[in-house]
Amino acid sequence: MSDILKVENVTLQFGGVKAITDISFNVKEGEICAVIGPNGAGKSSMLNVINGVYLPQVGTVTYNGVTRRTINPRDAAIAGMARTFQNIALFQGMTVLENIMTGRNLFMKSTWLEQGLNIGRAREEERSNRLAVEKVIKFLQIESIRKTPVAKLPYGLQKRVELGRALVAEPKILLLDEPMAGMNLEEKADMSCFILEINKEQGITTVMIEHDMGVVMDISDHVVVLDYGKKIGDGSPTEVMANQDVIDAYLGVSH
Amino acid sequence: MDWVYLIEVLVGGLLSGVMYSLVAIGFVLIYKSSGIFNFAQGTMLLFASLTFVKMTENGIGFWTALFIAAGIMVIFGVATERFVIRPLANQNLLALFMATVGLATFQEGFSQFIWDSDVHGLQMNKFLDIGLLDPNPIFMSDHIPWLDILIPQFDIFASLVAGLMIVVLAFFFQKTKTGLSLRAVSDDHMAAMAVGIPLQTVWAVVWAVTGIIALVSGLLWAERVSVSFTLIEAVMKALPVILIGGLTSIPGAIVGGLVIGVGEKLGEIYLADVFGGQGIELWFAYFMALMFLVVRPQGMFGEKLIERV
Amino acid sequence: MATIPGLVLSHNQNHPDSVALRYKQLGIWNSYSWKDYLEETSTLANAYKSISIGKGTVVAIYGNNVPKLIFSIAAIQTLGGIVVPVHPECTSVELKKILSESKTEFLISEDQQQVDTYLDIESDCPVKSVIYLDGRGMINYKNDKLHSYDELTAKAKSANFEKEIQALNENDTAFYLFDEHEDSIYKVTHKAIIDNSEKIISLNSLTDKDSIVSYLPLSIPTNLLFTYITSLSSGMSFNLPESNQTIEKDLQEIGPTILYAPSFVFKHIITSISYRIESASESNYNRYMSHYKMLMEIYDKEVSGTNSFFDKIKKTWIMLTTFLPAKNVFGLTKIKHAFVSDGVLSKVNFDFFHAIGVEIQHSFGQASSCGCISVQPDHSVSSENVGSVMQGSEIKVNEKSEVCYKSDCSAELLSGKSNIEDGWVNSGYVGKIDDATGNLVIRGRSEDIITLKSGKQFSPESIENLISCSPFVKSSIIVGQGQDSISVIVVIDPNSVNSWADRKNIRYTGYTELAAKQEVKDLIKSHITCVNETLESELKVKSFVVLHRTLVMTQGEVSKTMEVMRKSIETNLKDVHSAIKENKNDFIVNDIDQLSYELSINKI
Amino acid sequence: MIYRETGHFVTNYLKDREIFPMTFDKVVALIGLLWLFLWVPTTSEYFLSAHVIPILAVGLATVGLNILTGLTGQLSLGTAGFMCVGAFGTYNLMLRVPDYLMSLPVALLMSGIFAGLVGVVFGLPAIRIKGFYLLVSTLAAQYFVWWFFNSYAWFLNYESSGVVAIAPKFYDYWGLGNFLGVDMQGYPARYLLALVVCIGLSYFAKNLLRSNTGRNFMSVRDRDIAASVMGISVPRAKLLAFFISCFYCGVAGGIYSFLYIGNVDLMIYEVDRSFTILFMLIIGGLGSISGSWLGAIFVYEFPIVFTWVGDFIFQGAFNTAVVENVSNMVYGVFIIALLIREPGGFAALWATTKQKLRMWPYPH
Amino acid sequence: MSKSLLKINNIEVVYNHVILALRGVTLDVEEGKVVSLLGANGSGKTTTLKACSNLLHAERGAITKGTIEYQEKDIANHGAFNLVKDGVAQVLEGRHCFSHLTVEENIMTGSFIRENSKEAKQDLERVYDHFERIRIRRKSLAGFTSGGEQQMIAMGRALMSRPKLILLDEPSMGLAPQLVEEIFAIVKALNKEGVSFLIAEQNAMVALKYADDGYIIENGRVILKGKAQDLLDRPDVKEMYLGVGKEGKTSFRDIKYYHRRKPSFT
Repeated sequence: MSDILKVENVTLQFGGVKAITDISFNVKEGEICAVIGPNGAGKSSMLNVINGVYLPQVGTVTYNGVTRRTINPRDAAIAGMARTFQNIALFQGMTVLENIMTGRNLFMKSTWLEQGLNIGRAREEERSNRLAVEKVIKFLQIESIRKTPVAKLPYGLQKRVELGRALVAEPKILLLDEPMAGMNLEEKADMSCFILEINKEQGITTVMIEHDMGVVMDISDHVVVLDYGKKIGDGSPTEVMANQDVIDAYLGVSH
Repeated sequence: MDWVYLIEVLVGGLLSGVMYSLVAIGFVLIYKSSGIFNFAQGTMLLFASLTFVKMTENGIGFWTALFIAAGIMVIFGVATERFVIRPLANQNLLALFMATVGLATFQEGFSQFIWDSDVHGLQMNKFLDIGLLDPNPIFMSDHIPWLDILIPQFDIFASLVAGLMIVVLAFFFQKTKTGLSLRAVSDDHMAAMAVGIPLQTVWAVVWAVTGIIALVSGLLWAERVSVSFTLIEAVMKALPVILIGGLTSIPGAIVGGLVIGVGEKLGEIYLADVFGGQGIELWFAYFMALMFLVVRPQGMFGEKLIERV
Repeated sequence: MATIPGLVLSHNQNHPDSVALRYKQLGIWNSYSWKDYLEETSTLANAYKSISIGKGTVVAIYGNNVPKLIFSIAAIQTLGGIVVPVHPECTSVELKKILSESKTEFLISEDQQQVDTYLDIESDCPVKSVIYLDGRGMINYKNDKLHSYDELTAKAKSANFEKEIQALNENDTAFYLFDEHEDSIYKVTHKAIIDNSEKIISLNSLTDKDSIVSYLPLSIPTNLLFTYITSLSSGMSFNLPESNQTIEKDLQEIGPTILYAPSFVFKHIITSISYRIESASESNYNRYMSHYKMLMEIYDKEVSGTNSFFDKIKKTWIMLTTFLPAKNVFGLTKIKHAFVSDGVLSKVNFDFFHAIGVEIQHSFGQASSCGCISVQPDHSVSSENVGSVMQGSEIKVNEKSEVCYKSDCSAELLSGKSNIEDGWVNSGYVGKIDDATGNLVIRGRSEDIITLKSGKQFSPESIENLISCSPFVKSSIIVGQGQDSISVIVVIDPNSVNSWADRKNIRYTGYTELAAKQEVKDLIKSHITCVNETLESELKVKSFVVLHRTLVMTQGEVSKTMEVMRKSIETNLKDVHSAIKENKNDFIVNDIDQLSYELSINKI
Repeated sequence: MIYRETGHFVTNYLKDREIFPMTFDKVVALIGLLWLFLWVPTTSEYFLSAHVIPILAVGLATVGLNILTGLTGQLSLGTAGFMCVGAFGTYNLMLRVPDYLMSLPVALLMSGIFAGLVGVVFGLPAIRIKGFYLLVSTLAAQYFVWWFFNSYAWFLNYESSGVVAIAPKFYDYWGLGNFLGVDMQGYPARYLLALVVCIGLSYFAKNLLRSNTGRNFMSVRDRDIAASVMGISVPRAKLLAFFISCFYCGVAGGIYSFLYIGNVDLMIYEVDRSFTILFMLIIGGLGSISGSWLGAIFVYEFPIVFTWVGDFIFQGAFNTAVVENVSNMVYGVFIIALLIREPGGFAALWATTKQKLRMWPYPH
Repeated sequence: MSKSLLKINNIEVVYNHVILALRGVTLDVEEGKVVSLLGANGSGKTTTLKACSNLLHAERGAITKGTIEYQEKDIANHGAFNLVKDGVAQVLEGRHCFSHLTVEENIMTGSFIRENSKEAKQDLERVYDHFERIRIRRKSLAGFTSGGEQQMIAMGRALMSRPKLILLDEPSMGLAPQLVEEIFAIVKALNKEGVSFLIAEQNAMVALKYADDGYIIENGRVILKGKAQDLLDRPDVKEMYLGVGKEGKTSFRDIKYYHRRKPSFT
């Protein structure tokens, strides 16, 4: 399979502090790629570089055959990247339904005038996009909370809603930032199921940052290990687990 | 262009900028410690100076009046913390802002209710026999022959008072335990509470200090414009200053004040004609701040926000 | 022609455009008219025909109530096939029993869960083909027998099956119904079950304007009769909720006029009311409680006909301010008839529902009687009986006081020992016929009858019903076979007892500790003491155990309708039973989760 | 408890997003709406002119501010400035465009567009500046606009007093008044025009709020980075919010000057008014259209009612200054108390009450 | 049975008057013990700790029912300041270091409530002895230190008030596995010196390994408690919190999406 995403020699600094140093890795189309590493290793920054939230000083990201150094997050979204965030970035003032509806905004072509007058195309779009949203709601089994304000939901469900919001945009590649952080086993199991299904049945390439080694080993096809902004391991889960650098820097002896 | 004239303008601007800085410091203290954009700063100025003036008009001596007014401002600050800020702690910023606007409305009514709504003149040289309070300006050429400019003596006095106050504040916040706790509080409320720093006490101290600053700056402003309703507008003058300076920075408030002061003077002289109208000082400070912020959205000394996502 | 496809056909002729089936999907209610219904079943029948489902083919419908499965029933029967409804949560043991005994050839299952259960037992009872509706999670399944429903129906064209339908014989078998308690399967003909539903319809004058929500699987025989068949016979709309998590909301949205439920659902409502109001503010709680008391007083007067005009005004006021909104919250506002199928509600709960205008009607029936043999008429006021026998049936109590009946709507056993003695079908329940009214009173299952040491025989269910009527008790199991006195194992309801404990400010962590709290024991004790007052002296409960956990359906401890299953409980909790027998005070239970718990027996 | 939700179910997605989904609500809303029109003959000109029309004007401005601040999270203190643009725009359109081309309703909408464009200009910095820092831009707008109209007398048609009265011919509406035989300059006619505009624009705002545009605005408010990652163009959303919001303010300014006061006066568009409208918004509740109207009614009527009650009780024992000061004090305390009790304003209070009634008699 | 230090009685906590975060948490910390509170994010661990340390109101939360006793005194409205004085120190989730203060200034803020500055100097040394890693970084700004160092700063800061009880919230969060072990080893060492701990953790394995007692909290309710070792041995805990099934660990790949779907009305 071809590489859908190529990160080449990316370096990112914040006011002199290097968050990422010269990192390169490839993600194949259709795989689940896990990025692991301790906090502050630059994992989230890496995702932020990929979809344009941060602008790297050096290096390029090749996505879908197009190579650029920087991309605007909106253009990244248009090109089919969707993502979730480490500290849930849902729109707290809206309901579950509205949140997921925002994920469809790129499919809404009607103008604000039409929407304000509630005529024609605007109405039809509300209907058709709601249908797409409802399918995701069904997929994630959150029918019973669709009208609940997200602020009132427990953490695990918020994570699920956020996944839904990313998924409803019909992305080619899904960037998940710690989708299972802070979940109990049941919730992790649910989330793993969803991620696997999204990947295997809908064929969406997934790049995922995750701490739980159990999950990473089980569901990912490819693991990239970062430490202090540098890449120290890259390969299949078993290869990475056997890598001495990774054991020293991250896993420790007890695991 | 006459460079001496330019210097005169610059010095004048700097000195009037000090006045803005004074008001701005109070703002910054409160914003820094509690994230509140205190719109009541203007009415605090009014209340403080009105209290002082009414007392002196009723024959109380300068120092006594100053002391009592300061006491009242401290009580007022503590009460504000107790009845407004504390119940609203951790509310969204807009609600807190509106609460201070509510506080301003209350204070406006309150100060004019217990005192009156008349315009009072304040002439400090009646009480204090300091040469600098002489209404006549200094001719700098008397001292430095080649520098042929006029400097209002009062502005020098105001600058000295402001400088003194800044030194006192700097000492208070850098060297004392309360200062350390204030810095801790402004860094992280939750952590400060967790290590046993009494947040409310710190806030109360800040509001009390702000009250005193309001008294001092109120008197200085009043000396220039009179004690009246218009003092409230000082807050609108201070706004661009703190925004340029960057909300959380006291040095920012000072430098911002000077920049605005100078800029306004320059604008008045060189741009008023271009716009063919009078009174561009009404908006010129805001435009300066705007231009500045577009380049540097976090203000001069404000911290650059790297949004963690 | 009284066949199920025939009913669809006739509705299509009489009122093709009225709503036949309404289901919530993707957040909105979609509906099928009778015309669509016929269209769908015909198309499906054509598809099923292509995989050679035909006359006499046994097809299992395995899943929750979703339109595709509902249409499948009529479609299969159009082809002359026999439908076996299977509970979506059934265990592999049950599934094996059902499939092998009924010789099922096709399995139409809802999704991966059902397919997985089947795959567990595939080697024991292979079917020809498994058709699944939702392929989710099964992308890697490699099994030639698995076919997707969409794949099957994609090519199917609509066809006219009118002739075939008219040619169907109403005396052919329509369903094989599995009776969970008896562990046996019954053959049910079109005529029998449809006639039975006609009786219910005429007795309660149900019309096609009514609506009913079906939220339990159709594998429950009474549910099949009261919801699916009744709606088909009368032409009323048949509503399906979105998912099991949204039932309460969906029930409220539809606002059905007919409610069918096993008693546990009504119990659930009572418990739900209880824990909600327990967590209300003090003033609301007190007001609610005083209104409740007033309501019940007025209801008692109403029953005895002594309510004054003032009472009527008072009731109107109470209803307006408290109980009409309460009914609205639970979606009961429009209920005209509420049928309860298994067991009876306790007097308190029965009266409460009647007082707020939800007309509870007890009924009695199992798979052998096609779901119903007797039902209470409208406006019945006695909570004890299950009504009088339906028209065309006869009922008697034999010497062992077992209820036997003859009915033109009964079902035959598919295999195994016949339960027919001299033309009378033995229901397996004991009971009596009230001489004065002719109403049937059911005591309990005959195999459950407990004989005390003194020789006194009684049915535990009647006492269990009394004890379980408290919102704090989820279920209870009477123990006493061969003993001096009666003991009871009480399972407390986590929700309502939690709320209650929070209100009383009782310290606890988790269910196990809560159940072990003295305060909870006292609560249960006072409740049992109250119950004892209504019991004859020999049947008074002398001791009780508060169980450390709830009963688990997957362990077979409760049935699909939440009735206690004594046999499994006896094996799973044998330590409790032996401790009761040995009359210990404190004892240790080694539970199925391989942990041990300390419990105590409390004397009353 | 008046909510009878049992039996209410939706059969398509459009029904699910109706403004009044319940039949009961629909009927009440319809009756209310009709009453707003039919009620005119029963009321006095004074009541219309002193209470109702000004509330309609400031309420509309509040709705406008709501779109910017409540929905999009861009704090603005330039409302009065944008109203001012609307008022002057309307005046100059009426004055300078030939009568046969221009009529008041058209002028109102066109000046709304002017105000919107001015708003966009001052909204440009919002692309870079966030939070309180944005005050600088909106206040700059406020002061600049005010100064601008003050300095260039052309806009006031060289009226030296700074106030121009509005000529009766401006209320001509292409002769509609003569045609219908109604005094179009009279307050009932003015009221009806204002009412139609307000209802129409409120409906428009409500539609926006529940559409993609509204969701985009809210996502920018709640989490702008997440919004941009979803593909929402944050700058476009902000500028659009500025345009729409200022359009509303502009129309409101036109209504205020033309239908309420009857002259164009710069003095009523000072920064104080911006604050008042912000108050209306906060008290009404951010993000709620009906809340904005409630807030407008409350804030406008509070001092009037307070003074009236004060006069009634003390029979003029205190002079007006004292009453005004006390009114200010009470008002300030009330606002603080309300913010402490319910920072979400009237709209939040109403929402909780409604939720409680819905679940009545149970707490949840 | 040793003396009870902290006793939480059935507390209910509501945020913003609406959101019910805890619905009945009961918990005991005995003197000299390490108690772990386990649960997923949002289950109420942090809320429980904040309720103990009187930090709830700062997030618009309030205890609506139940009581909290520390040394047999009701402390529900004691004020965070007084609590620290009485010996309860909290280390917040996500460390919360003062990023603009130096490491040493950070630690010194912990001695705010203390009058004697000489003692404070000694304590500072003690803190450095425990956390050797941060001694060398004492002059750098806390904002520039790593996650593990920040955790140590936060713990050191808490130690400065000479607490009897430390409420430790998510010490392992975001740390590499080996650093987690290091932190917990320090906890154990401090415990030997007589400091009791109440630790909120997601990492059940580590938390139970180092604790005496354990509580498991779900949806704002304590659902299980016991000796840490007993909990580790329980099959249900193993399966749910440690990810070890009856037949060894179950792979996430084999989990079915319907496994948690509930049948109606149960």
